[in-house]
Amino acid sequence: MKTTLSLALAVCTLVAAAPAFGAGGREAASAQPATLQFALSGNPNTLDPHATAGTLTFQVLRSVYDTLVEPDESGRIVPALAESWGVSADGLHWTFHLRSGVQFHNGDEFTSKDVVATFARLRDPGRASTHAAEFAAVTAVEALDRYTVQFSLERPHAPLLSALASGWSAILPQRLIANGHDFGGSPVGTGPFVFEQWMRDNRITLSRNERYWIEGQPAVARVNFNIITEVAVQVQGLLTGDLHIIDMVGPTDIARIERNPATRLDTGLSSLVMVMAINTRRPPLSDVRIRRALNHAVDKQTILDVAYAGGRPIGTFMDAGDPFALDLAHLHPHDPERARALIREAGGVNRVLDLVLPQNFEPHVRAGEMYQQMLAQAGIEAQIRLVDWSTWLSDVYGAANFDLTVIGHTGKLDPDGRFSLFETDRNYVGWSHPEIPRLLQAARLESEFAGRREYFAEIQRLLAEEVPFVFVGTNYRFIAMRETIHGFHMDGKLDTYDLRRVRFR
Amino acid sequence: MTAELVRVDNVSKVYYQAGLLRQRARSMVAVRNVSFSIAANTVLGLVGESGCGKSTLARAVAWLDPPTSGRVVVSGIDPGLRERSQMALFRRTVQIVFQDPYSSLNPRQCIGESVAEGLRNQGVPRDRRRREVARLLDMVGISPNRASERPHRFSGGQRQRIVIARALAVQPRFLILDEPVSSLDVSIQAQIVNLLVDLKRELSLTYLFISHDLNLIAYLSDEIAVMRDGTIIEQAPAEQLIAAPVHQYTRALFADAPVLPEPRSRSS
Amino acid sequence: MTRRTEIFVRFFLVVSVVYLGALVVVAIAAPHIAPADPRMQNIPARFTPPGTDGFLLGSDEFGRDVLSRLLFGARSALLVGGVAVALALGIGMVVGLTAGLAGKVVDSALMLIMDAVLSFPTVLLAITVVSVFGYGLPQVMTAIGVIFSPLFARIIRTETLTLKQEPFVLSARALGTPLWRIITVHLVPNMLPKIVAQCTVTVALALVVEASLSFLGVGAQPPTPSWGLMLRNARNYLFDAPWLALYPGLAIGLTVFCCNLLGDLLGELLQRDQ
Amino acid sequence: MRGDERTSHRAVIGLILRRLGRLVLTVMLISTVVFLTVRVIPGDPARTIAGMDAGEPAVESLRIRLGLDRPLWRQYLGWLWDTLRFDFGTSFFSQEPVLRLILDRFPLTALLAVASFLLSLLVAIPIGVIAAVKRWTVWDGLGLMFAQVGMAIPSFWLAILLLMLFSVRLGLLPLFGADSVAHWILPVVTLATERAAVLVRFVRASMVEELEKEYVLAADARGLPHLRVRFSHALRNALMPVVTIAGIQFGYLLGGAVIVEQVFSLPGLGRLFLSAIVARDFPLIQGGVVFIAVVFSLSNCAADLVSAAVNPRLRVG
Repeated sequence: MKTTLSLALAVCTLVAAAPAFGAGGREAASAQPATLQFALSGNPNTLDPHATAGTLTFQVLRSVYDTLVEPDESGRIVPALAESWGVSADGLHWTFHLRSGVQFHNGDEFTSKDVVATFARLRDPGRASTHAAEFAAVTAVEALDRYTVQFSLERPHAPLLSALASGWSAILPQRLIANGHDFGGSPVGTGPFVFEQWMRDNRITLSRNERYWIEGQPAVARVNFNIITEVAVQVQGLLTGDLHIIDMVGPTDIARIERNPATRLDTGLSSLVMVMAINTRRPPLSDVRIRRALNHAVDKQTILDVAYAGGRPIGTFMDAGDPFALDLAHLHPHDPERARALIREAGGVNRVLDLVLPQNFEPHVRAGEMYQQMLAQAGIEAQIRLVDWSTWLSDVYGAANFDLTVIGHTGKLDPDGRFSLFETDRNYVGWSHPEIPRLLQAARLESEFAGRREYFAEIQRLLAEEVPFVFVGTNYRFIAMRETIHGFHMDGKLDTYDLRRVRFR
Repeated sequence: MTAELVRVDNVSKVYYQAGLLRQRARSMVAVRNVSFSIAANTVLGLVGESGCGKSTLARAVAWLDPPTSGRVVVSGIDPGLRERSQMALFRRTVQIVFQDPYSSLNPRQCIGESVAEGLRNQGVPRDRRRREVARLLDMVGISPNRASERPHRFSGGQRQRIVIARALAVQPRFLILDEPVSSLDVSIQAQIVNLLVDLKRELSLTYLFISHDLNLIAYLSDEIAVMRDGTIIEQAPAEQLIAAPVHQYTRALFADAPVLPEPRSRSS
Repeated sequence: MTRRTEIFVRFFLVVSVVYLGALVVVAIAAPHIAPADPRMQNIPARFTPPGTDGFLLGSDEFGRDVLSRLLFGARSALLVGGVAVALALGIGMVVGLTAGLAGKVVDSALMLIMDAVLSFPTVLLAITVVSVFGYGLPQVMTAIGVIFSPLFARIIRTETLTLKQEPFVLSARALGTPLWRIITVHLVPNMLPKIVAQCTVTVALALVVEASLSFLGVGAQPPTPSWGLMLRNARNYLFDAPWLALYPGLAIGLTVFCCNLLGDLLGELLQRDQ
Repeated sequence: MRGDERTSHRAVIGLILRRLGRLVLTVMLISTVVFLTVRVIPGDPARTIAGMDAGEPAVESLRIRLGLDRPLWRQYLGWLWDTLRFDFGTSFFSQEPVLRLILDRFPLTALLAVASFLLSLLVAIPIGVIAAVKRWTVWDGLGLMFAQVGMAIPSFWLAILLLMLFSVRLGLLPLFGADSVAHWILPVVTLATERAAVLVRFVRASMVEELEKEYVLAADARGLPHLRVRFSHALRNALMPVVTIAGIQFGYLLGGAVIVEQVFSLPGLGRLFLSAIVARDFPLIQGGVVFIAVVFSLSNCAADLVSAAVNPRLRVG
């Protein structure tokens, strides 16, 4: 008993004293470390860009591979391995002029045959790449000469350029593709860093590509992607100086990082659309009045602040920072009174709703707990059911076995990627609108920004009025780093990190 | 002599030590081709060193550990036929008393319950059961007032009396007594033996009396069988066997008596 | 054993019985003694430190009262412990008695299955089972019950094998006592001390496994007040709200401590009685 | 003498063969059950790999590539045939051979288990022995109290506390990673605490039993030096049962490692297996199950052999 008591006391003092440290911590040994210590929030499944849809894979591969084109800091598509490109007048032929003198990490020179081989691999039905569908409109990829490649399409397809800028369009060396090289375990590209070692569930090590095609880049000699799944460990690692950049920051850690003179918080809007999805097939949720009531019942800003560490509310299916986004949040303000009135008008919700939460995303689980309470205040009873990610994907997203579920839809370089979900009602919320296929088709054929914007705005209005979701908001994306780090950039839409210009100062 | 009550025919008991996966089954013959018969109202004494298969034979005859081969017929009842009615009848006819009075009674049952067990199995109503228990306890010299006490309150000799009362409750005709007194003090032994003799006379019982104590066997038995290594090597009327043992082993056994060292082991 | 140690044993016996008794009372009376609704969120009052604004043990990330959640958590804990052990005992009883009474082949087959269950780390097995049947306390209870049943099956089998050779069981058979009565009157009552001791120890084990599963996020469903779940959530706020990790940790520790202690002391006392 | 040796050799070989036979049956049983259950779990690996954005045709072609379109019995027979040839297939997700993935992680988990087992023995034997020798004294009370407290602290809680104290507060030990001895200290201590607590009770009980045996009492009566009797004779005999449970302990450590690996970010088998379950990586789950069951059974078997070697009485049986 005595032992327990003293132990309890020790625990108390230890825990109570905890907030005191962190401020000082240990400073990294030298002022100019050779290795960038980056915290990755999980272990990638594979490093083969054609074998997965996992963000973690592309967060690493962004530094190992290049794409023909890439998004710049503002999200505009700019040249990368392709120096320039052009589209035929009918929109059916895209010609890319490749950069010369670029070398793969294994010494091979980068030419048009690598591009042809890469897209042949990506589109190979036997490989079943998860992103092959984005190139469904492509009929052929041909090398016109050593440094020219032509993509032929069966119909004009404006989103092609965005697809080519995405991580899964990384260019692999033809010779190794022919050899059947294990890209999943040891990637070889033209990117700024050379893959060295992957100790699974522990870390991935990259070293500087001395022959990178941008002069003077990258700046750091090595990058360690340390795989750390616990938020608390990432934050403490940053505060002690063991980590230089971390990508997980909990709601309560923000103040501590901002207070600390040695650390800095890089805040920006993410490209996520946080929603509570509504299964519109199931009564009474098929009634738009009930769906509007749900939107009124939810206090979006509080959810964003408490569950997602802050963000900007949205009113339709588009992230708040997107150039195509329409601000429609005012359509459904937080108003429990109105929610109750609408429910009464629609005849009430006379059953317990099945609120499914993906167990491995703690922010969504937190949000779900809050939704439950907010719905209760509007007179709707919901029962929480936690499922793991695989079950969520197949049972909820695939088989639509849910009433309500909480999820964030990831960013797309082009709005087409977002709205094509509603082309038919065979999506998980079971909703579409007869106008949508027409609007989407028109937008695909249109290449001017202003014109596309009109079509997309129309779609956004339809979504905002019919509310197949409770549109919540776009959360802030926090990257915390040591004060000494400069030149870090994040591709917001792709959720990947550009480490080429990172320097210690 | 009177009619034969118990008939044991070619009884053998083999133990297999076979596991699910063991290639060769190892077998151990504990009792080999034993035959004997016991006339009604007589005592057959079975004598032998520890480990010779006496207790195994006792359990086989009582059909608790049925024999691997051979037949047992008591009063015309053959439990080997596996007929329900025959079995029930057999259980009423044959009873067994073990050596260790301490483990012969369920420590969590009061002795009245223990004695009444056989009656309960026969569906005797409660009040008649109680009267019967009182009578049985009285018969073996235990005060019926103590029927509600647990076994740990009784001495070894008292417990063995209770065990005997329990066995007699179903009014058996044949009692197997497997070393019933060998774990008791000498003075108590005599009391129990006398009780057994009295009961045999009063209730016209037949005994298979197993012991390693030659004096006791000689005192009680009408006929004596000598067992060694699982077989009966010699069987004869008591006086004849004591006076003129045929077998070498029997001679040695009786020559060494009464110093037959036998540890108190329950297994043989 | 001296008088002093006798007092020592009795003292701890009383302590653990009193604690566990209090726990049962708390679990039953939770709605009446809890100062607040354990699920009621109060966002403006998030992370209130212990002892302020009417939050005796502070408030959590949604401003819920930690004390109330702790008191209601006793319900989940006892429910998990009780149901899991009852299930384990039930399965173990059937399997153990069957294995002990039936022949060698049945015995070997049953024990093979039990060994197969035992030959897998508890937590991993529990996670697999829970993945099949879905997350939540009922599933966790079932999983734990099934996984711990070999512990009981083995004890009961061994006891059965010993007891069925005891003269009092043999003579009961000679008296023609039916099997069900032999089991209920002669076998089970005589293995009770060992079973009881195993029960309390298993309650403790079940609590730890439930807490571990909830900690890994596959156990209790929010907003169920469960100690393991409270700990899981607390690990995100270790530096800002350490009390969130402290109290549920202590609650689990103390309960497990008392269950184990009770099991040990009961085992000791019952052994001495024999 | 020679004959004796030969029979004892034969007995040992027989024991090994019996254990191996049992092992094969156990593993077959477990893996068959697991094979069926993972396919019953709601959750489709093809969907999980494809992610939210993939359309149904993409998922379907993935399913074909992974062989999930075949009827269940054909999948089962194929898997059985492969397993019998020690081919555990390739992971659905990383497309690497399952065996390589497992063997990559196993050394770490094994080292963790062995180190914490040794540490727990190192702590538990002295405490258990002292508690037994000084039975019903303050020392005994302290020893038992250690055992109770050790078992009562949930290991993940202890892990977090240790991490906060030594890595964050005092900065003595690293916060993450698995490259040096320093990374190992906290996980090993965490795992060892719980096991040591269990072992203390075991050692104490076994030692108490031994001390009450006649030879110790006789030696005491003959006036042999107190301590020598206790330590040379009783201890050796008392530790015999400890060896027999060593195998089981090792198995528990493998299981306990899941949580510790999670908290300390260690790249071990437990985490691999956990993520395989969550992701529905069927080949990896099945391979992992077979592997863990085999390791567990082998360590049990090894423990049996060791105790048979130490204790000649067991050999014959």
